[in-house]
Amino acid sequence: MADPRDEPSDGRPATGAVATETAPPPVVAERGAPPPPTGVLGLLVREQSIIVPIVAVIAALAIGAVLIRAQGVNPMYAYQSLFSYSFGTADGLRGTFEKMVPLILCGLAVVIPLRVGLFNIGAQGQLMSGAICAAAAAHAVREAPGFLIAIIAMVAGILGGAMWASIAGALKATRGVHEVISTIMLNSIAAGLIDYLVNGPLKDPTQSYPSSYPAPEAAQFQPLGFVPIGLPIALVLAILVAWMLRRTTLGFQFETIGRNRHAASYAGIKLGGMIVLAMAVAGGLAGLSGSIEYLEIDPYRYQDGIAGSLGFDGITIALLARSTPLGTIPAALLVGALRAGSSTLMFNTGIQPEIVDMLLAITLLLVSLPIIAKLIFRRHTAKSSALASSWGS
Amino acid sequence: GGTSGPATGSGGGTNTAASGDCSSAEVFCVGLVTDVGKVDDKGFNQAAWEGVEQVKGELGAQTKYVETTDPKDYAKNIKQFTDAKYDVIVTVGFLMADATRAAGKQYPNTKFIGFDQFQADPVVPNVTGLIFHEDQAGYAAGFLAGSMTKSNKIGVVLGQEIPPTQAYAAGYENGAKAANPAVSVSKVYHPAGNTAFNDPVWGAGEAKKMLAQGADFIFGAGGGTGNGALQETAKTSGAGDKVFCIGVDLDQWDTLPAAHPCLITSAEKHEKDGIGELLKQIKGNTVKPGNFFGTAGISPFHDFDSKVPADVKTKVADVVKKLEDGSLATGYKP
Amino acid sequence: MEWLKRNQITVGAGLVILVAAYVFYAVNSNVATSMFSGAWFFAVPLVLGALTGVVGERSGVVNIGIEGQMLVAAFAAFFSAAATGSLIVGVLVGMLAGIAMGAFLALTTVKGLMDQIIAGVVINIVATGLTSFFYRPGKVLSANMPQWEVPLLSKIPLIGDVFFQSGPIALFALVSVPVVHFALFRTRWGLRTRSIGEYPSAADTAGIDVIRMRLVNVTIGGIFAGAAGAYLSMEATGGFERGMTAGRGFLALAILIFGGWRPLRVFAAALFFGFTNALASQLQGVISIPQQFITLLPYLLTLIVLAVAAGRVRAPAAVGQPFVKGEGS
Amino acid sequence: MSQEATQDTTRDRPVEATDRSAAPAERLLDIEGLSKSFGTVRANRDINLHVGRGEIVALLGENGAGKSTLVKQIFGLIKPDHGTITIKGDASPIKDPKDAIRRGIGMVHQHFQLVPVMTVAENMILGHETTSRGVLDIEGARQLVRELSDKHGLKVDPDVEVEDLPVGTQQRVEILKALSRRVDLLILDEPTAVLTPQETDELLTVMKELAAGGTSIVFITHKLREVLAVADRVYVLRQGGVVGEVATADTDARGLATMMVGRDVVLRVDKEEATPGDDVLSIRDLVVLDDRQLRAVDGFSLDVRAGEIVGVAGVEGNGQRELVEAIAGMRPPQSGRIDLLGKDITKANPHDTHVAGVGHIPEDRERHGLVASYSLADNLVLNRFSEKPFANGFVRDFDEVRKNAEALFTEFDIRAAGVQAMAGSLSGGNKQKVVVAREMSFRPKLLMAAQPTRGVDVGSIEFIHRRIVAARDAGAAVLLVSAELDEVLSLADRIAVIHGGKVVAEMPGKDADRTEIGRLMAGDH
Ligand SMILES: Nc1ncnc2c1ncn2[C@@H]1O[C@H](COP(=O)(O)OP(=O)(O)OP(=O)(O)O)[C@@H](O)[C@H]1O
Ligand SMILES: Nc1ncnc2c1ncn2[C@@H]1O[C@H](COP(=O)(O)OP(=O)(O)OP(=O)(O)O)[C@@H](O)[C@H]1O
Ligand SMILES: [Mg+2]
Ligand SMILES: [Mg+2]
Repeated sequence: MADPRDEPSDGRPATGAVATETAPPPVVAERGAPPPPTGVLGLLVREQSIIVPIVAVIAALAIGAVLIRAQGVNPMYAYQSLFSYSFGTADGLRGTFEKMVPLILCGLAVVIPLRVGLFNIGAQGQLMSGAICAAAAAHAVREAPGFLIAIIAMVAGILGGAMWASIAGALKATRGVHEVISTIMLNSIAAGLIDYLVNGPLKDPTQSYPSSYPAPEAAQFQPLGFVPIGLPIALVLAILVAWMLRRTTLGFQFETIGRNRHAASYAGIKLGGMIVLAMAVAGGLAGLSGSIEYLEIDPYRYQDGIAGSLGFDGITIALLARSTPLGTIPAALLVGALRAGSSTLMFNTGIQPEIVDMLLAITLLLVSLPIIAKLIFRRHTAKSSALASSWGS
Repeated sequence: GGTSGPATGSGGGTNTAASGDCSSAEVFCVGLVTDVGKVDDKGFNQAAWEGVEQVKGELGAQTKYVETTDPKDYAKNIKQFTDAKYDVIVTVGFLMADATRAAGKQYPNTKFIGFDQFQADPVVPNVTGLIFHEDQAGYAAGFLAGSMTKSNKIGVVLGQEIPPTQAYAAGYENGAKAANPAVSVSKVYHPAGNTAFNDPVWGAGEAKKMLAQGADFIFGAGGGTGNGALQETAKTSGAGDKVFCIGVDLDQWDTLPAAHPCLITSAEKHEKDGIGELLKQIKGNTVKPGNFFGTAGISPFHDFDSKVPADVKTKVADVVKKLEDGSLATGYKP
Repeated sequence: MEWLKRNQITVGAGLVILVAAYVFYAVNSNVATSMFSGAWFFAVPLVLGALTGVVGERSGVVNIGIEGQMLVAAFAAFFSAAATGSLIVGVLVGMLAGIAMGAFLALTTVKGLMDQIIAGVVINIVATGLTSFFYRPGKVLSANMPQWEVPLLSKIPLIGDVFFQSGPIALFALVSVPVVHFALFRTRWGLRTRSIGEYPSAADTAGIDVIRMRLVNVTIGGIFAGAAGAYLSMEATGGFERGMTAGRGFLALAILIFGGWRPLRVFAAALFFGFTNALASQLQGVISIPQQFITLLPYLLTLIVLAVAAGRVRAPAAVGQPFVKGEGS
Repeated sequence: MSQEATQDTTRDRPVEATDRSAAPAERLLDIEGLSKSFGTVRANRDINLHVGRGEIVALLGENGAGKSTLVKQIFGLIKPDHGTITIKGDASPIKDPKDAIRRGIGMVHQHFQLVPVMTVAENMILGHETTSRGVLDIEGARQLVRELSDKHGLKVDPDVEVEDLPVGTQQRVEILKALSRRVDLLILDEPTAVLTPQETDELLTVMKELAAGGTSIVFITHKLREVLAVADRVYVLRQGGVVGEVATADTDARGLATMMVGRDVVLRVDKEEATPGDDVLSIRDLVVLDDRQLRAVDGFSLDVRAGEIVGVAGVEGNGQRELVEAIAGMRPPQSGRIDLLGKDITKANPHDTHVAGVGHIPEDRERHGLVASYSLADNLVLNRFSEKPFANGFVRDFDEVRKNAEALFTEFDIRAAGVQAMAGSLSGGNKQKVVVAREMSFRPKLLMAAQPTRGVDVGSIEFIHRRIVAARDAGAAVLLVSAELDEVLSLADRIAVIHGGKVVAEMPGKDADRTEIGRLMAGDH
């Protein structure tokens, strides 16, 4: 079947850059882009993928200030109480970090499939599967040494999430079922199955409210000061994923499929297998974040609300990070800090916590609309690649 | 609108003009942490906050609330108030039980009211659980429905299947059967998920279906989801004449005006009164640790007073009384 | 005739289902009617939401902001109706809100060249924030939405009860499906719309203003999501609740894909989903498996149907890709 | 069915050069001082050009010389930076394609501008639809297609979806579409790149008829034979500027090629007699289904020996694409057998065939051959990224990748900013060189080249041809699949004519008869 999403398949050549036999080869690096400036400006232009988000955040805070002022609150005071809590107190810092962990991991769970051209709306269900598998495994081996239980729970979480995501991957690869539908459906199915489990086989009878058995005390993660153990794990994984995508043959295969799947299959890359694998890796990360929530966060049980809206937050994070693995770290830091500080904000000023959503939305808007980059860098604006173009495949 | 009404939106947490220093002995400060949700949720968060506001004047209290957006923040949100040296902290919802007990142990000089939190032994001396028997409220409502149904079919639309909804449902069913053994009760739970208690459209759809299949009493017990069922019932033809609905948790006559056409009563836990009573006890230093059992029953009939036959009224009142004194069991086993 | 031949499977399956529905109706008319009504009641916002998707994505713009579009519309519809005391104003404002959100999507992506998925996510977040932030409790509608009976048609057994005795927005949805289908496949607008969603540079060279057409379509397409929102807060219930869309926008998205970007199939897919949903709640407490399993039914069946039968659907080829004049060819 | 349509119209219509060189009076198109830059690339610089009524003017130039850019401005697709375009005396700027169409300009674009999932009739009326009471008049559109088909002798079925048509027929649809409105000036941007010799002749005849009827034509092509056959005058572009203008009567192929490239080009391939060795590829009774599950390859058998070039000649759509994909492992055959050096590779996947020693220059380099957003370096190891030395196990070795690229860069004379330049930024010819370099660099046992010089300018064609011969001389078996009869004739040691998915004739390449092969390709055997 012709696939006009790629270049027209009529086999005609596309326009290329000038390259004549006589003239010296002209510069064709960026088709038609002006020569990159040098010096400080050059540095700024080259680093615009960092500068633009920073400016966007500042601009978003400024717009948010108007909203806050409209509530009759001094915006400076509001921001000060928010951030001085999130960053300036041990409690707040720990809260920020704790929130970062699942955000990074779920962000990665969206980033990786995006590279392959898949849109994973299912991090939510994958996280839940991971968490419940961790809970089940931890309970099964509850007599083991704490350290071992924690490892087993994490592995179980990874497997649980990976398995859940691979269902969507396999349906895509073998039956062509659009991953957006399958992951939405799988989210609901996970919710139902887990609801059964925590009301039935995995229910802790000492609890009136349906919840799993708690993680054995020895296996619970105790923070190192204000740094939760999940944080280094998440950071390391973000770096690993970045390394994997950039430097390994696996990453190359993912990337190739995402950019031109016809060329990928021509080059001998097995599309189906890679699609399942990418989803599995993504699901594994989401699942791991589920098991970390289980091991690290009070009440150390699987209970409703353990997943919150983390799976969907993962999408926000991935987009804020412009679908780069390392970008999820600052994105998660921002979101984590805003979320952690929102109750202090409410306590001190009465501003509703929804303000955080508004700030995020504005930030995302400003990061993604090429406006800021255009304003600052004019014609040196770097092109960002479209995520949405994978939709139709 | 209801009584004092929750903070009208933006103003948010603070509801006192003068904010004195809570650490001083003269200033009596009451803080409230909601379960995930807001103080205008027409449900238990709202009931709890209204309970606080109701006695605020009487006790000369300074009050404030923080709304929880993520269950993982319970402890953190409680800490906002302990850090500010509040005298009493009300935490809403069974999910906060663990966090409340932990905070209680950590801050022995602060009093805690754990709304809907059963305190198992060993009790924490400064934590009092405010407990209601949903099954009793459900039983009374079911008894009323069972006594009045003409079609012998009644229905209940619930949120997610968790102990309180189970208790309501079981009480409702048993109460109805006790009044009228021929009655058949259809009940439906919302599928699990984030929206189980906040899906009015689903609730409305289920109510519509039950009504079409002949039910003439719809009990909506599941937050926003249940409210949808009530609203749908209020819209059907014959609402208030042949078809009735029953609210839940608090007197929904006050919180859900849209249901007035059919809202004959609500299966009410007297939450506001319970909170008020406990706050007064704390102020008067008569509070006891452990569990404080609030009363549950049904709300006034309001406009429907004339539509409820006198004999039914007496029977229902009798049932409520017997439930209260323990001489009548609802048959619900948690 | 030609058409019948091409669609024999669809038509055949449709007939089988219709016959089965009437057999069910003959066995227990009460339950059958209520279940099918319940299915349609549930399907209305899905159909409308998906129609917004159809119009937008057929024009080449991905819309994952349907959820937010619906939520804002539900909010705007209810509160304007409550404030003015006029239902008509409410419905119109709801539709306008849908259109406004559509315009946002159109401007940011078509004009601003923002990534379409991101724009959709922004809409969803903004919608949650705005509607929650500005929510005020205690408002009521002055009256209920009317129930309309379509003359003659409403007298048909089963079908009449299910489809032709309902509120105005449900009827609007019912009418919109064939209208949009017809417009898409039989009119000039439809031909052009499909061309800009499939291969915009071809449309461009044929003298069609791709940018303008995308702007207009995506904007106007918001009317359906707007209607869906008004349906939720005014017709299906009588009030607005925070987050009351409860994921229906995402379901609409799934239905859109399930229905292969074709209005009639979208309608069928939504009804299928609505029916499995009605079936699931009808079975609760009747058969002796935990209700948690029964409530999974709609999701599971959808997955199975997709896997077995209709997995491969073809998206409009240019969906998701911004069009920049002069770069296309 | 479309198959028949092709056959039906591939009658051999000789193209005779008519003498219409007497300069026509009216200037239909007059371009003065036209310049256009994309960033730093000056695609057009100060171009002056005119076309008279009923005149056929050819534009020649290497890939990227600025031909398409020039005509896009005439059609209003892009706006000039400087200069004026005057059409029939009207010098007002051309706002957009709509405006151009209104002013009597029709264009067949270098890339198809047809909506693949719509029918021919729908495509034909897109943009100027007629409706009756709001409903599209599809019957009228069908009628229009039939009338136009008859009038110009280009047969197409109005109700087939465009994506189901062979490319040649799609091109016909494009031409008819351009002619479906009143056209005074017809622009044809490389319309013959995908046509068979017969189809090309057919088109050239239509062009001449149109010109005789007073339509002016701007014609872009890389094939000098065509220019000489129909054009009255030729403009040669290099690096965006006009470097020469000449009447066809005053020049020949060699002269034109020299003007284009700026040096002498060898148009004939010099090669030694082949010294074939053992069988490398052996295909028996192969059956392969196409995307519509029809038997595109239907009982195909062929052997290719080491050190020889076997050319598969045939009209496009006779199973060549499926044949090549089957050998490459991209499309599982239905039945039959493929052996490579005695090893069964019938069921192999692309990775296996690559490992077995098949180098494959795919027909569609944009789609299969390259990842446009990857660097040259990455593209040059696209199917070897996991092999040593480009990866150590799991981890890629960028140094080796770069070294490999740098070596091939010089060896294959790839013109680009450097090995880190994005493949998408290269000209067509250089893109093809990248693919050729990659597929030859691992010394394949079998080199399979599908349409290796399609849309590539003469300079690059010369280079690629030389490399293919060099690979043969180094002992590779070469399977050349080309719709370009000239290419097959000049390269192949042995020619197999494919029709209907099977070999209908085999002959030595040396004294093969062009007309005879053309006849066989058209199904006359
Ligand atoms: N939209 C564009 N943006 C940037 N550069 C462009 C664009 N279109 C064309 N170019 C550049 O302008 C130059 C002229 O391109 P053009 O397509 O006119 O060449 P051409 O002569 O038609 O080549 P070919 O024979 O390969 O079709 C090339 O260097 C090309 O890369
Ligand atoms: N990068 C990708 N993004 C999204 N989906 C993909 C991607 N690559 C492959 N797929 C999907 O995975 C499935 C298997 O791919 P594969 O290409 O083998 O199938 P196919 O039927 O041969 O597809 P086609 O004929 O369109 O090339 C298909 O449903 C395809 O749409
Ligand atoms: Mg394929
Ligand atoms: Mg060109």
